[in-house]
Amino acid sequence: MKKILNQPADFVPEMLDGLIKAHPDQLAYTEDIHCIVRADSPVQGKVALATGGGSGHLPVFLGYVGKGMLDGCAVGDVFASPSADQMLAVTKRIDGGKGVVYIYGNYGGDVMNFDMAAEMASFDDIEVKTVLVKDDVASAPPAEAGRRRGVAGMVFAFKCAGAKADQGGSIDEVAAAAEKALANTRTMGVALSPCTVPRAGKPTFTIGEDEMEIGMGIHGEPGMKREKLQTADEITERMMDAILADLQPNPGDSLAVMVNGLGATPPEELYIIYRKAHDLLAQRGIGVHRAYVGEYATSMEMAGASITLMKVDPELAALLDYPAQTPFFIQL
Amino acid sequence: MKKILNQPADFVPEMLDGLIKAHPDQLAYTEDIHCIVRADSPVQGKVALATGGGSGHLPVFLGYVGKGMLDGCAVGDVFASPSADQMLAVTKRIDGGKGVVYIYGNYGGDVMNFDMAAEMASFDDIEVKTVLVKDDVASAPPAEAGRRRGVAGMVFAFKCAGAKADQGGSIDEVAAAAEKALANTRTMGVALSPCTVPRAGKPTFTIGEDEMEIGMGIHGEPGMKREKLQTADEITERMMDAILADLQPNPGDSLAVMVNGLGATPPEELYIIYRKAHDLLAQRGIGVHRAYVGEYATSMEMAGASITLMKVDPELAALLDYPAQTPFFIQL
Amino acid sequence: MGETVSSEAIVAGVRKVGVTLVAQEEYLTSLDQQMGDGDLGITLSKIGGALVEFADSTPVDGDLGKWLGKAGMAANKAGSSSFGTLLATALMRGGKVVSGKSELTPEDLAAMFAAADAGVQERGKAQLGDKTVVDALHPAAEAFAAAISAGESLAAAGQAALAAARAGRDRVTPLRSKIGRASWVGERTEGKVDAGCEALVVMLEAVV
Amino acid sequence: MGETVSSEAIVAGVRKVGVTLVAQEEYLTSLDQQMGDGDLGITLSKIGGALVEFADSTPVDGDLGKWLGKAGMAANKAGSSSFGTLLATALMRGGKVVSGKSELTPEDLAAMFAAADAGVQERGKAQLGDKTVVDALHPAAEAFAAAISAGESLAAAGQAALAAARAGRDRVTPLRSKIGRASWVGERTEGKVDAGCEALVVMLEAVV
Ligand SMILES: Nc1ncnc2c1ncn2[C@@H]1O[C@H](COP(=O)(O)OP(=O)(O)O)[C@@H](O)[C@H]1O
Ligand SMILES: Nc1ncnc2c1ncn2[C@@H]1O[C@H](COP(=O)(O)OP(=O)(O)O)[C@@H](O)[C@H]1O
Ligand SMILES: [Mg+2]
Ligand SMILES: [Mg+2]
Ligand SMILES: [Mg+2]
Ligand SMILES: [Mg+2]
Repeated sequence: MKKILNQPADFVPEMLDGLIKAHPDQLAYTEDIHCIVRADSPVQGKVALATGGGSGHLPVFLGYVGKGMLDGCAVGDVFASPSADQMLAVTKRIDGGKGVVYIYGNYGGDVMNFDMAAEMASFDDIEVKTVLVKDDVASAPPAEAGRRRGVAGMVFAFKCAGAKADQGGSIDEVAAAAEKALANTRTMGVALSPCTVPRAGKPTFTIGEDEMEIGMGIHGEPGMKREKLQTADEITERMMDAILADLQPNPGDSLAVMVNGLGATPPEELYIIYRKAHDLLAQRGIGVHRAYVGEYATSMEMAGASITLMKVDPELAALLDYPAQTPFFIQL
Repeated sequence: MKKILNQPADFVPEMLDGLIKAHPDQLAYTEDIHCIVRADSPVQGKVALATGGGSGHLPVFLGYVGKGMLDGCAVGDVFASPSADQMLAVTKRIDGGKGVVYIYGNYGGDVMNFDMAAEMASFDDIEVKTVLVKDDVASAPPAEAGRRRGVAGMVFAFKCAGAKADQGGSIDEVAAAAEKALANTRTMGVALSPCTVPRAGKPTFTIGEDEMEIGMGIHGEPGMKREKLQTADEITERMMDAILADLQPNPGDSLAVMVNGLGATPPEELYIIYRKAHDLLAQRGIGVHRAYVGEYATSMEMAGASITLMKVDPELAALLDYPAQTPFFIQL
Repeated sequence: MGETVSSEAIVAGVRKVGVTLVAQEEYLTSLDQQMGDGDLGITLSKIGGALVEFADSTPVDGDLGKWLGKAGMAANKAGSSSFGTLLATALMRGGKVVSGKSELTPEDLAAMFAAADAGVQERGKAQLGDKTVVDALHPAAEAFAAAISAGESLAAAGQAALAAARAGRDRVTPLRSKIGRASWVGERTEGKVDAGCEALVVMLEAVV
Repeated sequence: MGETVSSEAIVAGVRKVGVTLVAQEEYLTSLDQQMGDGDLGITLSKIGGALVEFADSTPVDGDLGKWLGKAGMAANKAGSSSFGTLLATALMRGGKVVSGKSELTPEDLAAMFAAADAGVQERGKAQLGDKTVVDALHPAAEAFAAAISAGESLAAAGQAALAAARAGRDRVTPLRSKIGRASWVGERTEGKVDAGCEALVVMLEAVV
């Protein structure tokens, strides 16, 4: 896959420079451009939300920095964790006196560095709570759910916790909103093609012209199984079956549904997937509270898609429906 | 490029079925699902806006149906014009008594069919005005600007004309707003990889691993030149030079800038392009009124990007800034 | 001469064109991919299918003109690319001049051919030499009319039309396309056969 | 025995590790691509470059402990993947136990090795047998300490550590990865060498 870039080493800082130039009213950064924050941060008296992770997943992670969602984001190189240092700088800049909630994906480097950052933040008397996103059912069986990786489901956590914080929730309430959203959220994806990390220069994996990888992660981590490419309906059924078996919603329940494109898969195909997901839920007597179809968590130019379901009760529904505004995500 | 679909012949109707299921509050259709309209249409007393064209370009075309933008869209098969019949059905359904403005790209099939539809609409006493989008500087020299094809610049026409209509403008004023936006709008793109029309099953063109096509159209129509792949900065400079030579803004002017991904090119790379475009404008003393970076007019899973510039005076700036809300485009 | 063409023969001819268009999908797509967007074969295959279905399900009911007009509308619904729309226009305009008739004379056929040619030029606004289907259609219509005036058989007139279409197609092959998608390909169209011209030849081959 | 290691030797050793990590970028990336995300070589090459720069620009100023701690912070800034963060942690923890010293005894080195091992386990929470760098690092630290206790030379202790690291790496190769990205690859990791173990071996080879 061909890429539009200058020097691979400049990929992330140049991307960030463009981002800040495009959205000067909404985004700013600390001394280090890898530390992106809301332009109006710190928002005094509000619990702040921070995330972080590698680049290459836009809108994840920094794309959700904005009103009603996150206050800051530590940005790593492509698919690489940012440093504890950067996380600390974001933490200090966004703290509005009510503490900071970290919400990020369950990846080794991120966990280790956010843990270090939280330790260091405590020296500055900033209270930090951590919520780990582990929504990918394909990455481990239910008995080992703690080992699962975090993928597109994190967006629902950002949305619900961000709404709670905007409504004046305490740090415990905000963290609880994120935890509750995640307890009700499951994701599964399928990949059809690899992507290329600029500095590596070659694809993260290879896959046959007629193959797909069921349950692939958003960095090209292999999934559960490699199979022959199937039809949209079959693929959708595969993902939905795995998610529903894990989430176990009941007839009469209401779900938020996200059909997320990994990069190269066009929106047209995402709507074909959504159609089947919607029909499968209807057959089980399950309603759709809100549908999100588009690119929410990507892997550069990987082809493929994921489905995320979140069971919503009235509280989660209200948090999900609350307005938000970032350069990548607007909800009225 | 592998695709997620069922039967190729069902690609568009299934996509539309998913779309309507995902956005039931915003979108509806006439008897034919290929005729997409605002759920609340006809909006009485408002000039209606219609567009149409082939599928495979989401959000273009139907993605701009919604408040503050379009009232309806006739949807063709992938890269194929819809029929005059479908355009007429949309026209009849959205007319709120003040007439209908057609805004669409300068493609043979679309022009012929919209012309037929306009003739037929006149039998129903519906006033129709047509505005053709011809923004692609790469498709013909300035002396033959009438032959140019319509690409991403149409979004600015939808936006400005849609705002004018929402503000109560007459059919002449709405058409004039679209014409004015387009008179100040130029686009140019570059493609790095082809895309596959589901029914054709093979790529629309072939291109070497180290090549790019300068000025390619959004259906894979060849552009001005095939060249060796260059750096992001060089590519951006090429596109900006061509557009600026044609648009000829003056220092002190203000522009709206759109960096549009064709499908597979990730947002990260679009921001790297935006960065250079922004810097080039700054060097010329030209300001950016508003930046749009993302996917606005695509070619399925084609890799590549386009840049669109629109010179804005206070009137166009106000129309551009006016709120809009569609399933694919929200502006507060 | 007393040669006439029955409703059944017209219906069979339209059906034959339909079958041929379906069969030639890949070939025509490959031609359009070289200098267009690659949809011509798809469009014409859809139209071909629609024409077959229309011919099989719609009785002529004594008015071939109306029947051809409706066939054109069915064609437009099935596929509305440039060529598809022009084909639909040709059917509608051709039908108009034989309105009310249930069988056609050679002169009727020549008038239909001429009306189709005029309709295509009006709808598409292409000039001769722009390298479009007009460059094959116009000489074909003229050759057909000339042969009929000269008292030749329908079969001979058909062959003359086909030969003229082929010659027209070949005459513009070296040229640069001046209208439609192919015009954007610029000099790279030189030496490549126009897909629309070839599609017309393919259709004529099916019926003459 | 009176063998000691000077500040200059420590600085040179850190620099050598840095140079090696830069040189091995492609090799380590290719290993990580087989069961991880393919960033290990990139991360370690960035860290390697940072260590070289740090070693070249930062004087020890009489406190090797502080210097190593700062080297760890520089490493973390340069690359913060799992392995990169563990490497930074190892440097910081290793530095802590020799705080204030300007030259090190063999026992100091053994204590540093042990502290690094403990730090990595604490930070990464991996168990022996999970198939991570711990499976090479822990036996290496133990072998080094044992050799020093037995009065062997530094060179011999280094060889013992390297041999233990290699043996540890090979011992877990048949196993399935239980933590980190590789754990998601499941059974397909069986029989493939752990990239982190190999990275440790590569670093040790550079200095022993
Ligand atoms: N304006 C026109 N007038 C006459 N013929 C045209 C015109 N535009 C295109 N054509 C013919 O149609 C052919 C392409 O058909 P088609 O693939 O349906 O067009 P498109 O995909 O551009 O809508 C061309 O080869 C040419 O012969
Ligand atoms: N929690 C952990 N504890 C110890 N070592 C680990 C841990 N997680 C990963 N590793 C080691 O790090 C190596 C991968 O390093 P790296 O590519 O930096 O990880 P990632 O890309 O997942 O952040 C693995 O081969 C393993 O040896
Ligand atoms: Mg990594
Ligand atoms: Mg077409
Ligand atoms: Mg075509
Ligand atoms: Mg890795």
